Amino acid sequence: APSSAKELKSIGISLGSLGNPFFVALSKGAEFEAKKTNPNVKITTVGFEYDLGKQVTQIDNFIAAGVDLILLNPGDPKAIGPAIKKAQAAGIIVVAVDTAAEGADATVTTNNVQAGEISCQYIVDKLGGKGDVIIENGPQVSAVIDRVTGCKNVFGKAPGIKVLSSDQDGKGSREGGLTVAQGYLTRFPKIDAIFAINDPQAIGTDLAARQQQRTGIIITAVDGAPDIEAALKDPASAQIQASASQDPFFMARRAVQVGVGILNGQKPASTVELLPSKLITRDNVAEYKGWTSERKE
Amino acid sequence: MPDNSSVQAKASPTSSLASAQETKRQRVRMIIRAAGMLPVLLILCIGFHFLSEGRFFTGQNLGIVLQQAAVNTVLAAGMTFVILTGGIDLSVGSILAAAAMAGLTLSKLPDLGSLWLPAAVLTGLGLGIINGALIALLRLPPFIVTLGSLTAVRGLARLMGADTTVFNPSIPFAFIGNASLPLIPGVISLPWLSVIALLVIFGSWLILRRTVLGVHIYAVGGNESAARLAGIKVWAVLIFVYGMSGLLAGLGGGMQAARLYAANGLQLGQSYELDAITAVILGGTSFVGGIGSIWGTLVGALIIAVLSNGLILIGVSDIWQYVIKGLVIIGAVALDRYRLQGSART
Amino acid sequence: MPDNSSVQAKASPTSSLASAQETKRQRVRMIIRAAGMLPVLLILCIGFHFLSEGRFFTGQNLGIVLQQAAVNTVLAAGMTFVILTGGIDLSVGSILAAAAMAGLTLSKLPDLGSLWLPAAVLTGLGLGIINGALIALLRLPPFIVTLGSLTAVRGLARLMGADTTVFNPSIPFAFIGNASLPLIPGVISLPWLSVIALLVIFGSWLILRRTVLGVHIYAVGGNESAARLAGIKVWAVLIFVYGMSGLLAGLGGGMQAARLYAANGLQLGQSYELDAITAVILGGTSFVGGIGSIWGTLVGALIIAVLSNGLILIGVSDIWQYVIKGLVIIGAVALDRYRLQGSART
Amino acid sequence: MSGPILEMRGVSKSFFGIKALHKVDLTVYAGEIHALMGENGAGKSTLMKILSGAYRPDPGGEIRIEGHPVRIEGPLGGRAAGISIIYQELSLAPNLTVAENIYLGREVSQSGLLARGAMRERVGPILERLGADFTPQTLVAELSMGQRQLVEIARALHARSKILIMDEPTTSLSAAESERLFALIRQLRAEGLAIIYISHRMDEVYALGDRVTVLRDGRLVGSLDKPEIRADTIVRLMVGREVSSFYKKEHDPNATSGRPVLTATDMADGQRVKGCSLTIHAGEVVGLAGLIGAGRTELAHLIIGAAPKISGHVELDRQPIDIRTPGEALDAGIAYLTEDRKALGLFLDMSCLDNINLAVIGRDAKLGGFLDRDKARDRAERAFAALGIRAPNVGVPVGGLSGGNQQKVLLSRLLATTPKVLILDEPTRGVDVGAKSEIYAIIDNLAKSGTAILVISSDLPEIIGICDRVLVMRSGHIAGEIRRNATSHFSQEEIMALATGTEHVDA
Ligand SMILES: Nc1ncnc2c1ncn2[C@@H]1O[C@H](COP(=O)(O)OP(=O)(O)OP(=O)(O)O)[C@@H](O)[C@H]1O
Ligand SMILES: Nc1ncnc2c1ncn2[C@@H]1O[C@H](COP(=O)(O)OP(=O)(O)OP(=O)(O)O)[C@@H](O)[C@H]1O
Ligand SMILES: [Mg+2]
Ligand SMILES: [Mg+2]
Repeated sequence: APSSAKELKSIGISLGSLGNPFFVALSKGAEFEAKKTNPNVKITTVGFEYDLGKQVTQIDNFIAAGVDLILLNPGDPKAIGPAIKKAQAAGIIVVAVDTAAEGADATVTTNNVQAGEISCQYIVDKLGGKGDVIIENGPQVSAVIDRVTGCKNVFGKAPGIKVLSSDQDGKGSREGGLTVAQGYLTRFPKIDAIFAINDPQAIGTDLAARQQQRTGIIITAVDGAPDIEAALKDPASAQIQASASQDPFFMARRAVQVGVGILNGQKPASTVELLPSKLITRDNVAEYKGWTSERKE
Repeated sequence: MPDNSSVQAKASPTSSLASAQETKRQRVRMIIRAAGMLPVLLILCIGFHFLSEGRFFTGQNLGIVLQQAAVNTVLAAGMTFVILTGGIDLSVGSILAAAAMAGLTLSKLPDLGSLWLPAAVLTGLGLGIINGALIALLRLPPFIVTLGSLTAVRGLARLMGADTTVFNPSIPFAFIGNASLPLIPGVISLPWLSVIALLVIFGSWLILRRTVLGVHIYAVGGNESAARLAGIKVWAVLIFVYGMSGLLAGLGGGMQAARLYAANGLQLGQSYELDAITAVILGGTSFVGGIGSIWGTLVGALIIAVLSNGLILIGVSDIWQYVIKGLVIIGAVALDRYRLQGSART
Repeated sequence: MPDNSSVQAKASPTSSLASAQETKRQRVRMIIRAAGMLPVLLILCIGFHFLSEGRFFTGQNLGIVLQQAAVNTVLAAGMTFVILTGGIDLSVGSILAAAAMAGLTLSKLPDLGSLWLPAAVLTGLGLGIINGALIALLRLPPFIVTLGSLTAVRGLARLMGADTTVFNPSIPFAFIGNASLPLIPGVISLPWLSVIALLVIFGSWLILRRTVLGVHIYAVGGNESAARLAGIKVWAVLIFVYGMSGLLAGLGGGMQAARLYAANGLQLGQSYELDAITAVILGGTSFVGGIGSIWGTLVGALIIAVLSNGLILIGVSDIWQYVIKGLVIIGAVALDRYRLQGSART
Repeated sequence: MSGPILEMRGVSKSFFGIKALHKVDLTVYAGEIHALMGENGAGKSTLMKILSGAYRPDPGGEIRIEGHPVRIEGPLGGRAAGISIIYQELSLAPNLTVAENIYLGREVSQSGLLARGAMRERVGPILERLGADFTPQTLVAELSMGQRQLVEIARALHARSKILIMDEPTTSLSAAESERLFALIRQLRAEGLAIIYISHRMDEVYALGDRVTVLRDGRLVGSLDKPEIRADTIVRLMVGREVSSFYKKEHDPNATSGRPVLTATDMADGQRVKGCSLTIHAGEVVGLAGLIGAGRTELAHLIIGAAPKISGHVELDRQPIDIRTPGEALDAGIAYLTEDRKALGLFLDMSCLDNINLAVIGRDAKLGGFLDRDKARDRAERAFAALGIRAPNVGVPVGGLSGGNQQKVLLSRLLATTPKVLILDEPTRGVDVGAKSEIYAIIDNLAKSGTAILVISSDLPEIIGICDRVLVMRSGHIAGEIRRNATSHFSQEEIMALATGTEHVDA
């Protein structure tokens, strides 16, 4: 065990896509916490654009740059294992965020299965257990897969619920959601609810419904991003009704805290820390503290 | 095809009758070439109509297709100018994103908000002109210049929003993104996005076919050194086409922003350049430059939109959509080649 | 021939001295052209070394750079063949993904597992030959064919793993992905990935410069119709180059799979084609075909790898990395153009 | 005589430090046809491009038009100074119509829109005057080379210039078309235009030239007035030595009745070639004459398998042979020299060495595919010596060589395959007199060694000078054959009559 407290000098962060506000909030949170530990810390944040090879390359570069801690949103929970081992062999602590990673020193993640469950449970409850629903899928990364799994769990338990389709990719973006939803709305004359795997897709879906003047569709999502916050407050987008929130800012802060702890020899109680998701609805959105608000607890 | 005509012409010299016939024959040939992919488009539409149990040819769905085709049509129109000169513009997707970011950022300012659309268009124009200047004045290869700006402008777009999604639910002129222009009130209406796209196509046609500049664009693509020797300012033509492509990408950014009420520097416009190029090439414009028409581009853009819409309509899964789209693109060009076999160089 | 004596006498400038001088001058010019971007590479390396406080030129980091350059080098070598004939291959990224999926899937079978690498390479070869056949036999434009297969093969890759990550921690020959070949044991070692890449470059050089086929490839790129009249089987050359590009993409897939112990149809090889093309063009190969060298491609691939590695080493943010990369690519080509100004057409 | 319309004094031009023109003077008067001559690479085109504004001269020289010094800035400047030029390399955009090409760079527009109708109407009469058989709205891509040449001329006429420059305008015209062009040129002279005429064909210069100026290695070497225009004086000025026996013919004149090597019967492609038969014997030189568009090139393409045939069969050494590609033709021993060496023959960026060896590297290869580089170098150097190719060394790109030397490189490639049959399509197009006589000597030597040779040419003096027998082709058919007997030469009239289909009218 190290005798004196080790300082966090530099940290490398590899995240899915920095175009996604979620990851931006994550990086902000990490930065906030890291700076609190050491104001002169050097932070390098990169996006791997959902390319496994690129992420491994980035980890290699972090090793070469001699960082103390790598914060990682793994492209694949298992496949990234060997790269993590390599980093650990170079004496670097690896903490996974948002998605679990095999072999990481610790993982801090939202419970995505649970997030999918509560978001879809809302639909089941609202529909009284009976109706035609759509799962609007997204890029096949583990967080998305987990959410869909959670959602399917819930729908599977409600015999009155019929899932019309779950195999279209809304690309995780407003545009993709809009395009896919336009197709769905034309294809299915009766849709009672749509679960979108993230907020941008939900907003795109709502835009499509408004364009086609379709009403009475319950749209829910996962994330609790600033734009869904606005949408949940906006009477014009009344069909968007709920989103299972994540707290990326807090998640990243926890991850850095855990990482610094390990750096100083404090093993966490459990390697996986699951942060529960909370459902935001039109009723409770006023109290919701969004991603951008900083909390110091 | 060409042989007949020249033989024919030879038989009876410049008589007015022969001339009129020649004109007519040439026009027919032009139409066939431009119409090019029209049969493919029709086959796709009809096929999807049956496979989707009659959902394709409904007023509403056609509106959706037109709307989905709109942004790509606008980009592809700009790309047509560029490819006609024998160049290429890979940066349109990034320029679209940068323009949308600039527009949306401006739209949130209380006083200047209503100027957001011109701002987006001008952003695109400016970036396009930079491309054009590098290509025309420094004589750098278009592929590498626009590949460089594909990357650099993407960075710029992300910088503008500090990597977040900028959104503005009350953006001025939002109607162009989601509302429709009623043609026969209550019966048929045309999405504003499509109206813009059609106006762009019409304007492009006007420039390409009815102005001196248009002839110069074709001349530069057909034989650059001949154009230079004829006193055409080749550099000015090149700056114009890349500027035009940038401008239309900027307009596309504005359209996309109005449609989504939001813009994101990283996610918007990713690999739009490929769709735009595909539309142009499907439309029969030659990569070598100098040959092609803007109507073909319109048909090409519609094919792409119909394909995306139709495959979702009939419930093909995302994975198979990839496979089918790729094969249809190759198949369409092969069909076209087969149809035109031996008749002309491409 | 008897009466050529007078002619000979007149042709005296071919004196051995002048000839030797000219040969030398030409060799120097050749080297400058091939070396092309070498100064840029050196400047980048030295710059990064200072800015990163001496972290760049360390054995470990150089090994990482070489390793990171390896897959792109292999793809770019294949791309060099294609671009030398005046074509383009946009499908290499997708083929890489499909080949990696095929290889990994096979590697999990108990008996055939050790054949996974040949399987990946052959998958690539097969897909490349399909590209080549469409281009050579149906005379379809390379851009559109490989754009189509970019999409279709991506779908195929996803289908193979049913959209999941295939993982095999005990994949045979994993050493090629992560181990190094000790040159001076304990002091200097070369990653196996780089060894493969260098072998590919050397093999490509051998084919291009020392075989009949190589001359034919340059000839087809230089003047396709003349090549046809000179008795070259242009179709065979085209099928070869696209097959080669596919094969090397397949090898790249194998290398990537060995490095990751995993493959994913969607998350592997996205937009690798752009990096490969950039490497080739940075290396001085002309888009028109017929002009270029494989050594230039190696330098081009190294520049890209150094840029990615160096920018992370000195802690430049992701956004600025985009901007800087784009500008460096344009700047490098502009520098090259300026340096070669007037010396040759491109 | 009034003062000169054009005076160039001390004009120099260098390309990247290499002097292409060295203080050249040129004086041209209105109403004269001024022939400009010189070997390939002498600088003729460069001098003219300075006049047209395509190149900017080095500082120091002076250009006066009608006595006034002018600075010609860019192509528009040349036009403004009253100078029109028909470039050696045709400068048309193939994807545009005839009218668009003629108006390129000075289009007529009305309120911003292109006035296509007006342009078409104004082009019509000019085409008619030239006797063109195409319309203003025909695409240039559909025109033959000769027709394209007419478009260039129409463009020059349309500009109503005072000085008209023609840089080798007849290289792709047939005799009849050339005659029509000459008549036109004379008419323009009568109208008071000054015409600068560049050509490598001596007979044209005798027929047209009022004065001749000769360039050599970028320097002016002299001017000749009409009475001095004779072959020996011009050639001595151009080459700097005597060229004896221009057309060399030492091979056996009786080969005509020798062993047949190539027999092609009933060749047709369904378009241009309509059932042609011909036989070539070992050691003879057969000419194939005809108008442009008669289908000679296409016939040659059919024989070597470069184009698909719908009927016909070929026998080589009395054995039937099925040739489907040019490669098979080469393997069988039939070599074809294309008429368009830049577009269809040479690889301009590749070295002379590679260009010469291209057709045989496959045969030479070691270990199934590796180049035999020593053999290749050796062969290239021998070809350089044998054909007198002038270039710094065998490694330079062939694009940098003069036209005549390029032609010899291409010829060397064919000779390297040691063909039994050699088909030469316009073998001396754009080649200067010195190189021409060398190429004729090569043809003669090959015939002596027993090669069967078919020469397609639009240059009638050439056909008459080197052939033992002439076939004449007219609109896809072999219209007739003319044999040389012991005493008489072929007559140009006889060939023309067959070619144009007026054989009944006495020539
Ligand atoms: N653009 C250029 N760049 C470099 N060198 C050139 C260029 N144009 C001409 N030259 C060189 O200048 C010299 C004169 O060329 P020019 O074309 O004027 O010859 P020419 O007398 O017209 O020959 P030909 O009879 O073959 O047409 C040649 O050595 C040629 O290689
Ligand atoms: N439509 C066309 N497009 C391009 N080139 C053409 C076209 N038609 C003819 N040519 C070219 O014009 C030249 C004249 O060929 P053509 O077949 O008309 O007659 P020819 O008897 O072969 O004439 P010659 O051998 O005297 O050139 C050839 O180089 C031919 O390839
Ligand atoms: Mg010349
Ligand atoms: Mg011919």
